[in-house]
Amino acid sequence: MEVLYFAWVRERIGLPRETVETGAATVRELVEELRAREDRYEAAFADLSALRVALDQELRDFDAPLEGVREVAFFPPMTGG
Amino acid sequence: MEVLYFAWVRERIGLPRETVETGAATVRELVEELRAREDRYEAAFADLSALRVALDQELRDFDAPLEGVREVAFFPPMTGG
Amino acid sequence: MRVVVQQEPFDFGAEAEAFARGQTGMGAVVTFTGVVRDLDTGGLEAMEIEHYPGMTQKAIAGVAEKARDRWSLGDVLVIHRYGRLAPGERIMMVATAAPHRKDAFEAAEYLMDYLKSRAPFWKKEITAEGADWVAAKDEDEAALDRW
Amino acid sequence: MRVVVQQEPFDFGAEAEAFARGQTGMGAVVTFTGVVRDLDTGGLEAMEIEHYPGMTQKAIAGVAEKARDRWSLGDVLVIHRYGRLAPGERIMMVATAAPHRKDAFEAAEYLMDYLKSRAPFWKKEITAEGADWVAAKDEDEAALDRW
Repeated sequence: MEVLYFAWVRERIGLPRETVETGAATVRELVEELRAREDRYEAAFADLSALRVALDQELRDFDAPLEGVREVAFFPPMTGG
Repeated sequence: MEVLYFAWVRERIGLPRETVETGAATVRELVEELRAREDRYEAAFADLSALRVALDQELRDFDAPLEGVREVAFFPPMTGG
Repeated sequence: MRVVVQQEPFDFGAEAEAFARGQTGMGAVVTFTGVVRDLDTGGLEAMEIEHYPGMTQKAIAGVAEKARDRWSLGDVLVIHRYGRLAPGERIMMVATAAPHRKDAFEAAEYLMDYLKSRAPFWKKEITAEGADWVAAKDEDEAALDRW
Repeated sequence: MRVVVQQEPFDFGAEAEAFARGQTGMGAVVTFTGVVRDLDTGGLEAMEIEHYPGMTQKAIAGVAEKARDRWSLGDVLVIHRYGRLAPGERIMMVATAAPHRKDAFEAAEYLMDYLKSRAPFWKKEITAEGADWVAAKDEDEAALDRW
Protein backbone atom coordinates (compact mmCIF):
# COMPACT_ATOMS: atom_id res chain seq x y z
CA MET A 1 0.00 0.00 0.00
CA GLU A 2 1.27 3.45 -0.92
CA VAL A 3 1.18 5.95 1.95
CA LEU A 4 1.52 9.66 1.16
CA TYR A 5 2.20 12.60 3.46
CA PHE A 6 1.63 16.28 2.77
CA ALA A 7 2.48 19.65 4.34
CA TRP A 8 3.68 19.41 7.98
CA VAL A 9 2.86 15.71 8.14
CA ARG A 10 5.41 15.19 5.35
CA GLU A 11 7.91 17.44 7.13
CA ARG A 12 7.57 15.68 10.49
CA ILE A 13 7.85 12.22 9.01
CA GLY A 14 10.60 13.38 6.68
CA LEU A 15 9.42 11.81 3.45
CA PRO A 16 6.62 12.40 0.95
CA ARG A 17 5.60 8.78 0.39
CA GLU A 18 6.49 5.21 1.19
CA THR A 19 5.26 1.70 0.53
CA VAL A 20 3.88 0.06 3.67
CA GLU A 21 3.14 -3.62 4.22
CA THR A 22 0.20 -3.83 6.58
CA GLY A 23 -2.64 -6.04 7.64
CA ALA A 24 -4.51 -3.11 9.22
CA ALA A 25 -8.26 -3.30 8.67
CA THR A 26 -8.96 0.41 9.12
CA VAL A 27 -7.13 3.73 8.81
CA ARG A 28 -7.05 3.98 12.59
CA GLU A 29 -5.24 0.61 12.85
CA LEU A 30 -2.74 1.72 10.20
CA VAL A 31 -2.10 4.90 12.17
CA GLU A 32 -1.43 2.84 15.33
CA GLU A 33 1.09 0.71 13.44
CA LEU A 34 2.88 3.78 12.09
CA ARG A 35 2.93 5.54 15.49
CA ALA A 36 4.58 2.48 17.02
CA ARG A 37 7.44 2.67 14.55
CA GLU A 38 9.45 5.77 15.45
CA ASP A 39 9.19 9.08 17.26
CA ARG A 40 8.77 11.04 14.02
CA TYR A 41 5.59 9.09 13.24
CA GLU A 42 4.42 9.51 16.81
CA ALA A 43 4.98 13.28 16.40
CA ALA A 44 3.06 13.39 13.13
CA PHE A 45 0.09 11.34 14.35
CA ALA A 46 -0.12 12.58 17.94
CA ASP A 47 -3.42 14.42 17.39
CA LEU A 48 -5.76 12.81 14.88
CA SER A 49 -8.22 15.70 15.15
CA ALA A 50 -5.56 17.83 13.41
CA LEU A 51 -5.33 15.37 10.50
CA ARG A 52 -7.33 14.41 7.47
CA VAL A 53 -7.11 11.20 5.45
CA ALA A 54 -7.85 10.34 1.83
CA LEU A 55 -8.26 6.78 0.53
CA ASP A 56 -7.57 6.42 -3.16
CA GLN A 57 -7.83 10.21 -3.39
CA GLU A 58 -11.20 10.57 -1.70
CA LEU A 59 -11.63 12.17 1.73
CA ARG A 60 -12.68 9.56 4.31
CA ASP A 61 -12.69 9.23 8.09
CA PHE A 62 -10.29 7.30 10.30
CA ASP A 63 -12.70 4.39 10.78
CA ALA A 64 -12.88 3.70 7.04
CA PRO A 65 -11.84 0.16 6.02
CA LEU A 66 -8.62 -0.31 4.06
CA GLU A 67 -9.69 -3.35 2.10
CA GLY A 68 -8.96 -2.86 -1.60
CA VAL A 69 -7.34 0.54 -1.00
CA ARG A 70 -4.11 1.21 -2.90
CA GLU A 71 -3.25 4.74 -1.78
CA VAL A 72 -3.63 6.33 1.65
CA ALA A 73 -2.77 10.00 2.16
CA PHE A 74 -2.40 11.87 5.47
CA PHE A 75 -2.39 15.64 5.70
CA PRO A 76 -3.56 18.60 7.78
CA PRO A 77 -6.86 20.39 7.03
CA MET A 78 -6.68 21.97 3.62
CA THR A 79 -6.04 25.66 3.11
CA GLY A 80 -6.65 26.24 -0.57
CA GLY A 81 -8.47 29.01 -2.37
CA MET B 1 -40.13 73.76 -11.85
CA GLU B 2 -38.69 71.26 -14.29
CA VAL B 3 -40.68 68.04 -14.56
CA LEU B 4 -39.05 65.01 -16.21
CA TYR B 5 -40.60 61.77 -17.44
CA PHE B 6 -38.85 58.49 -18.21
CA ALA B 7 -39.66 55.16 -19.84
CA TRP B 8 -43.40 54.51 -20.35
CA VAL B 9 -44.32 57.61 -18.36
CA ARG B 10 -42.46 59.65 -20.98
CA GLU B 11 -44.14 57.69 -23.77
CA ARG B 12 -47.66 58.10 -22.39
CA ILE B 13 -47.27 61.82 -21.76
CA GLY B 14 -45.46 62.22 -25.05
CA LEU B 15 -42.57 64.38 -23.93
CA PRO B 16 -39.39 63.93 -21.90
CA ARG B 17 -39.57 67.14 -19.86
CA GLU B 18 -41.46 70.34 -19.42
CA THR B 19 -41.48 73.41 -17.23
CA VAL B 20 -44.51 73.52 -14.93
CA GLU B 21 -45.79 76.49 -12.96
CA THR B 22 -47.35 75.16 -9.79
CA GLY B 23 -48.23 76.08 -6.25
CA ALA B 24 -48.48 72.42 -5.22
CA ALA B 25 -47.09 71.79 -1.74
CA THR B 26 -46.39 68.08 -2.22
CA VAL B 27 -45.66 65.65 -5.02
CA ARG B 28 -49.14 64.22 -4.62
CA GLU B 29 -50.70 67.65 -5.18
CA LEU B 30 -48.56 68.17 -8.28
CA VAL B 31 -49.71 64.81 -9.62
CA GLU B 32 -53.35 65.82 -9.10
CA GLU B 33 -52.77 69.05 -11.03
CA LEU B 34 -51.13 67.15 -13.91
CA ARG B 35 -53.87 64.48 -14.02
CA ALA B 36 -56.50 67.17 -14.32
CA ARG B 37 -54.82 68.59 -17.44
CA GLU B 38 -55.35 66.00 -20.18
CA ASP B 39 -56.08 62.32 -20.75
CA ARG B 40 -52.46 61.48 -21.49
CA TYR B 41 -51.48 62.69 -17.99
CA GLU B 42 -54.41 60.82 -16.49
CA ALA B 43 -53.17 57.68 -18.29
CA ALA B 44 -49.63 58.14 -17.04
CA PHE B 45 -50.57 58.83 -13.41
CA ALA B 46 -53.54 56.47 -13.08
CA ASP B 47 -51.77 54.13 -10.66
CA LEU B 48 -49.27 55.78 -8.35
CA SER B 49 -48.17 52.43 -6.93
CA ALA B 50 -46.63 51.76 -10.37
CA LEU B 51 -44.63 55.01 -10.24
CA ARG B 52 -41.55 56.34 -8.52
CA VAL B 53 -40.56 59.96 -8.00
CA ALA B 54 -37.23 61.71 -7.57
CA LEU B 55 -36.85 65.26 -6.24
CA ASP B 56 -33.67 66.95 -7.34
CA GLN B 57 -32.37 63.52 -8.35
CA GLU B 58 -33.04 61.76 -5.06
CA LEU B 59 -35.73 59.09 -4.66
CA ARG B 60 -38.56 60.34 -2.44
CA ASP B 61 -42.18 59.43 -1.73
CA PHE B 62 -45.34 61.09 -3.01
CA ASP B 63 -45.96 62.94 0.24
CA ALA B 64 -42.61 64.73 0.07
CA PRO B 65 -42.84 68.56 0.09
CA LEU B 66 -41.91 70.45 -3.07
CA GLU B 67 -40.61 73.59 -1.37
CA GLY B 68 -37.20 74.51 -2.79
CA VAL B 69 -37.28 71.68 -5.32
CA ARG B 70 -36.12 72.54 -8.84
CA GLU B 71 -36.44 69.18 -10.61
CA VAL B 72 -39.14 66.53 -10.25
CA ALA B 73 -38.86 63.24 -12.16
CA PHE B 74 -41.55 60.59 -12.61
CA PHE B 75 -40.77 57.07 -13.80
CA PRO B 76 -41.67 53.41 -13.35
CA PRO B 77 -39.70 51.16 -10.95
CA MET B 78 -36.13 50.88 -12.15
CA THR B 79 -34.86 47.85 -14.02
CA GLY B 80 -31.11 48.33 -14.19
CA GLY B 81 -28.28 45.89 -13.67
CA MET C 1 -14.15 54.27 -6.50
CA ARG C 2 -14.83 54.54 -10.21
CA VAL C 3 -18.33 54.88 -11.67
CA VAL C 4 -18.75 54.95 -15.43
CA VAL C 5 -22.04 55.43 -17.30
CA GLN C 6 -21.57 55.22 -21.05
CA GLN C 7 -23.16 54.24 -24.32
CA GLU C 8 -20.07 52.54 -25.76
CA PRO C 9 -19.14 48.90 -25.11
CA PHE C 10 -16.53 48.31 -22.41
CA ASP C 11 -13.72 45.78 -22.46
CA PHE C 12 -14.64 43.42 -19.62
CA GLY C 13 -11.36 41.48 -19.56
CA ALA C 14 -9.20 44.60 -19.64
CA GLU C 15 -11.32 46.32 -16.98
CA ALA C 16 -11.24 43.26 -14.72
CA GLU C 17 -7.48 42.92 -15.14
CA ALA C 18 -6.79 46.62 -14.51
CA PHE C 19 -9.06 46.61 -11.48
CA ALA C 20 -7.39 43.56 -9.94
CA ARG C 21 -3.91 44.88 -10.68
CA GLY C 22 -4.66 48.19 -8.99
CA GLN C 23 -5.33 46.59 -5.60
CA THR C 24 -2.79 46.28 -2.81
CA GLY C 25 -3.36 44.35 0.37
CA MET C 26 -6.55 42.80 -1.01
CA GLY C 27 -6.86 39.02 -0.98
CA ALA C 28 -10.11 38.84 -2.92
CA VAL C 29 -11.48 40.36 -6.11
CA VAL C 30 -15.06 39.67 -7.28
CA THR C 31 -16.55 40.76 -10.58
CA PHE C 32 -20.09 40.56 -11.86
CA THR C 33 -21.03 41.09 -15.51
CA GLY C 34 -24.57 41.38 -16.82
CA VAL C 35 -25.20 40.20 -20.35
CA VAL C 36 -28.20 40.84 -22.63
CA ARG C 37 -29.97 37.50 -22.66
CA ASP C 38 -32.49 36.39 -25.27
CA LEU C 39 -36.09 36.04 -24.08
CA ASP C 40 -37.10 32.62 -22.78
CA THR C 41 -39.40 32.52 -25.80
CA GLY C 42 -36.63 33.72 -28.16
CA GLY C 43 -36.80 36.51 -30.71
CA LEU C 44 -35.09 39.37 -28.88
CA GLU C 45 -33.67 41.79 -31.45
CA ALA C 46 -32.30 44.39 -29.09
CA MET C 47 -32.46 45.78 -25.57
CA GLU C 48 -32.83 49.53 -25.23
CA ILE C 49 -31.68 51.03 -21.97
CA GLU C 50 -32.86 54.49 -20.99
CA HIS C 51 -31.42 56.34 -18.02
CA TYR C 52 -31.71 59.62 -16.11
CA PRO C 53 -28.40 61.32 -16.83
CA GLY C 54 -28.39 63.78 -13.95
CA MET C 55 -29.21 61.15 -11.36
CA THR C 56 -27.52 57.97 -12.55
CA GLN C 57 -23.92 58.68 -11.59
CA LYS C 58 -25.01 60.14 -8.26
CA ALA C 59 -27.26 57.17 -7.42
CA ILE C 60 -24.60 54.61 -8.24
CA ALA C 61 -21.90 56.49 -6.34
CA GLY C 62 -24.24 56.67 -3.34
CA VAL C 63 -24.76 52.91 -3.34
CA ALA C 64 -21.02 52.31 -3.71
CA GLU C 65 -20.34 54.64 -0.76
CA LYS C 66 -22.79 52.69 1.37
CA ALA C 67 -21.05 49.46 0.42
CA ARG C 68 -17.72 50.93 1.49
CA ASP C 69 -19.17 52.01 4.84
CA ARG C 70 -20.58 48.57 5.44
CA TRP C 71 -17.76 46.25 4.41
CA SER C 72 -14.00 46.37 4.65
CA LEU C 73 -13.31 47.08 1.00
CA GLY C 74 -10.52 48.20 -1.24
CA ASP C 75 -11.71 49.67 -4.48
CA VAL C 76 -15.13 49.49 -6.13
CA LEU C 77 -15.81 49.74 -9.86
CA VAL C 78 -19.20 50.11 -11.57
CA ILE C 79 -19.68 50.41 -15.33
CA HIS C 80 -23.20 50.61 -16.76
CA ARG C 81 -24.19 51.13 -20.39
CA TYR C 82 -27.27 52.73 -21.88
CA GLY C 83 -28.65 52.86 -25.43
CA ARG C 84 -29.33 49.99 -27.80
CA LEU C 85 -27.65 46.64 -27.10
CA ALA C 86 -27.77 43.37 -29.04
CA PRO C 87 -28.23 39.95 -27.39
CA GLY C 88 -24.87 38.78 -26.03
CA GLU C 89 -23.59 42.30 -25.38
CA ARG C 90 -22.51 43.18 -21.86
CA ILE C 91 -24.76 45.67 -20.14
CA MET C 92 -22.75 46.38 -17.04
CA MET C 93 -20.14 45.17 -14.61
CA VAL C 94 -19.22 45.68 -10.99
CA ALA C 95 -15.94 44.78 -9.32
CA THR C 96 -15.07 44.75 -5.63
CA ALA C 97 -11.82 44.11 -3.80
CA ALA C 98 -11.46 43.23 -0.12
CA PRO C 99 -8.95 41.65 2.22
CA HIS C 100 -11.28 38.63 2.59
CA ARG C 101 -13.62 36.87 0.18
CA LYS C 102 -16.81 37.20 2.20
CA ASP C 103 -16.65 41.00 2.09
CA ALA C 104 -15.85 41.08 -1.63
CA PHE C 105 -18.77 38.75 -2.45
CA GLU C 106 -21.31 40.45 -0.20
CA ALA C 107 -20.41 43.94 -1.42
CA ALA C 108 -20.73 42.85 -5.07
CA GLU C 109 -24.15 41.29 -4.41
CA TYR C 110 -25.27 44.36 -2.49
CA LEU C 111 -24.20 46.63 -5.36
CA MET C 112 -26.07 44.46 -7.85
CA ASP C 113 -29.23 44.30 -5.75
CA TYR C 114 -29.30 48.08 -5.38
CA LEU C 115 -28.36 48.82 -8.99
CA LYS C 116 -31.25 46.61 -10.14
CA SER C 117 -33.91 48.52 -8.24
CA ARG C 118 -32.47 51.88 -7.21
CA ALA C 119 -30.34 53.19 -10.08
CA PRO C 120 -32.43 55.04 -12.69
CA PHE C 121 -32.23 52.68 -15.66
CA TRP C 122 -35.16 51.24 -17.60
CA LYS C 123 -34.96 48.38 -20.06
CA LYS C 124 -37.08 47.90 -23.14
CA GLU C 125 -37.15 44.67 -25.11
CA ILE C 126 -37.42 44.96 -28.88
CA THR C 127 -38.80 42.01 -30.85
CA ALA C 128 -40.33 41.64 -34.32
CA GLU C 129 -43.73 42.04 -32.61
CA GLY C 130 -42.88 45.37 -31.03
CA ALA C 131 -41.32 46.87 -27.94
CA ASP C 132 -42.08 46.21 -24.27
CA TRP C 133 -40.77 47.87 -21.15
CA VAL C 134 -39.34 45.29 -18.77
CA ALA C 135 -41.43 45.16 -15.59
CA ALA C 136 -39.63 45.32 -12.27
CA LYS C 137 -39.67 41.94 -10.55
CA ASP C 138 -40.99 41.46 -7.03
CA GLU C 139 -38.00 39.26 -6.33
CA ASP C 140 -35.63 42.12 -7.13
CA GLU C 141 -37.40 44.37 -4.66
CA ALA C 142 -37.43 41.54 -2.12
CA ALA C 143 -33.68 41.04 -2.60
CA LEU C 144 -33.09 44.38 -0.87
CA ASP C 145 -34.62 43.10 2.37
CA ARG C 146 -31.61 41.05 3.27
CA TRP C 147 -29.32 44.09 3.54
CA MET D 1 -16.45 22.82 -17.12
CA ARG D 2 -12.74 23.58 -17.17
CA VAL D 3 -10.42 22.81 -14.23
CA VAL D 4 -6.79 23.86 -14.45
CA VAL D 5 -4.12 23.16 -11.81
CA GLN D 6 -0.79 24.69 -12.75
CA GLN D 7 2.40 26.22 -11.43
CA GLU D 8 2.54 29.05 -14.01
CA PRO D 9 0.76 32.37 -13.62
CA PHE D 10 -2.56 32.71 -15.44
CA ASP D 11 -3.87 35.77 -17.26
CA PHE D 12 -6.90 36.76 -15.21
CA GLY D 13 -8.27 39.37 -17.64
CA ALA D 14 -7.90 37.11 -20.67
CA GLU D 15 -9.43 34.14 -18.84
CA ALA D 16 -12.35 36.21 -17.59
CA GLU D 17 -12.96 37.64 -21.06
CA ALA D 18 -12.76 34.25 -22.80
CA PHE D 19 -15.03 32.69 -20.20
CA ALA D 20 -17.67 35.41 -20.55
CA ARG D 21 -17.50 35.35 -24.34
CA GLY D 22 -18.03 31.59 -24.43
CA GLN D 23 -21.45 31.78 -22.76
CA THR D 24 -24.75 31.82 -24.62
CA GLY D 25 -28.09 32.42 -22.99
CA MET D 26 -26.44 33.44 -19.73
CA GLY D 27 -27.37 36.79 -18.21
CA ALA D 28 -24.82 36.74 -15.41
CA VAL D 29 -21.11 36.02 -15.11
CA VAL D 30 -19.33 36.09 -11.74
CA THR D 31 -15.59 35.78 -11.19
CA PHE D 32 -13.57 35.45 -8.02
CA THR D 33 -9.81 35.91 -7.88
CA GLY D 34 -7.64 35.12 -4.87
CA VAL D 35 -4.49 37.19 -4.44
CA VAL D 36 -1.47 36.55 -2.18
CA ARG D 37 -1.89 39.13 0.54
CA ASP D 38 0.86 40.34 2.86
CA LEU D 39 0.54 39.31 6.52
CA ASP D 40 -1.33 41.74 8.76
CA THR D 41 2.03 42.21 10.50
CA GLY D 42 3.85 42.60 7.14
CA GLY D 43 7.02 40.86 6.02
CA LEU D 44 5.65 38.12 3.77
CA GLU D 45 8.34 37.12 1.27
CA ALA D 46 6.48 34.34 -0.48
CA MET D 47 3.60 31.90 -0.24
CA GLU D 48 4.36 28.29 -1.04
CA ILE D 49 1.44 26.17 -2.11
CA GLU D 50 1.72 22.39 -1.96
CA HIS D 51 -0.92 20.13 -3.44
CA TYR D 52 -1.78 16.45 -3.92
CA PRO D 53 -1.45 16.01 -7.69
CA GLY D 54 -3.50 12.84 -8.04
CA MET D 55 -6.41 14.18 -6.03
CA THR D 56 -6.55 17.91 -6.78
CA GLN D 57 -8.14 17.88 -10.21
CA LYS D 58 -10.60 15.19 -9.15
CA ALA D 59 -11.62 17.02 -5.96
CA ILE D 60 -12.17 20.33 -7.76
CA ALA D 61 -14.11 18.69 -10.60
CA GLY D 62 -16.29 16.95 -8.00
CA VAL D 63 -17.16 20.26 -6.32
CA ALA D 64 -17.88 21.88 -9.67
CA GLU D 65 -20.19 18.99 -10.60
CA LYS D 66 -22.09 19.44 -7.35
CA ALA D 67 -22.48 23.14 -8.09
CA ARG D 68 -23.91 22.31 -11.51
CA ASP D 69 -26.39 19.86 -9.96
CA ARG D 70 -27.53 22.45 -7.48
CA TRP D 71 -27.84 25.64 -9.53
CA SER D 72 -28.96 26.42 -13.04
CA LEU D 73 -25.52 27.13 -14.48
CA GLY D 74 -23.82 27.56 -17.77
CA ASP D 75 -20.12 26.96 -17.65
CA VAL D 76 -17.79 26.76 -14.64
CA LEU D 77 -14.08 27.57 -14.66
CA VAL D 78 -11.56 26.89 -11.88
CA ILE D 79 -7.85 27.72 -12.10
CA HIS D 80 -5.60 27.08 -9.09
CA ARG D 81 -1.85 27.52 -8.89
CA TYR D 82 0.73 25.74 -6.75
CA GLY D 83 4.40 26.39 -6.04
CA ARG D 84 6.03 29.62 -4.86
CA LEU D 85 4.09 32.87 -5.24
CA ALA D 86 5.08 36.43 -4.38
CA PRO D 87 2.74 38.89 -2.60
CA GLY D 88 0.35 40.39 -5.15
CA GLU D 89 0.37 37.31 -7.38
CA ARG D 90 -2.95 35.67 -8.15
CA ILE D 91 -3.37 32.25 -6.58
CA MET D 92 -6.56 31.14 -8.20
CA MET D 93 -9.78 32.13 -9.89
CA VAL D 94 -13.26 30.74 -10.35
CA ALA D 95 -15.86 31.88 -12.86
CA THR D 96 -19.52 30.94 -13.09
CA ALA D 97 -22.20 31.78 -15.65
CA ALA D 98 -25.95 31.48 -15.15
CA PRO D 99 -29.17 32.82 -16.61
CA HIS D 100 -29.72 34.85 -13.40
CA ARG D 101 -27.36 36.62 -11.02
CA LYS D 102 -28.38 34.81 -7.84
CA ASP D 103 -27.34 31.44 -9.23
CA ALA D 104 -24.04 32.77 -10.57
CA PHE D 105 -23.16 34.41 -7.22
CA GLU D 106 -24.19 31.47 -5.06
CA ALA D 107 -22.36 28.94 -7.20
CA ALA D 108 -19.16 31.02 -7.11
CA GLU D 109 -19.34 31.32 -3.33
CA TYR D 110 -20.06 27.62 -2.97
CA LEU D 111 -17.06 26.76 -5.14
CA MET D 112 -14.84 29.04 -3.08
CA ASP D 113 -16.07 27.68 0.26
CA TYR D 114 -15.40 24.11 -0.85
CA LEU D 115 -12.07 24.85 -2.52
CA LYS D 116 -10.87 26.47 0.73
CA SER D 117 -11.50 23.42 2.88
CA ARG D 118 -11.94 20.41 0.63
CA ALA D 119 -9.42 20.71 -2.21
CA PRO D 120 -5.99 19.32 -1.26
CA PHE D 121 -3.90 22.49 -1.15
CA TRP D 122 -1.74 23.65 1.74
CA LYS D 123 -0.24 27.11 2.10
CA LYS D 124 3.02 27.98 3.78
CA GLU D 125 4.02 31.55 4.56
CA ILE D 126 7.68 32.42 4.14
CA THR D 127 9.09 35.39 6.08
CA ALA D 128 12.61 36.46 7.11
CA GLU D 129 11.95 34.63 10.41
CA GLY D 130 11.14 31.31 8.77
CA ALA D 131 8.27 29.37 7.33
CA ASP D 132 4.85 28.59 8.81
CA TRP D 133 2.04 26.42 7.53
CA VAL D 134 -1.20 28.35 7.39
CA ALA D 135 -3.70 26.90 9.87
CA ALA D 136 -7.20 26.14 8.66
CA LYS D 137 -9.69 28.65 10.03
CA ASP D 138 -12.78 27.59 11.97
CA GLU D 139 -14.73 30.18 9.97
CA ASP D 140 -13.80 28.43 6.72
CA GLU D 141 -15.09 25.12 8.03
CA ALA D 142 -18.20 26.87 9.36
CA ALA D 143 -18.78 28.45 5.93
CA LEU D 144 -19.67 25.00 4.58
CA ASP D 145 -22.65 24.72 6.92
CA ARG D 146 -24.77 27.07 4.90
CA TRP D 147 -24.79 24.82 1.82
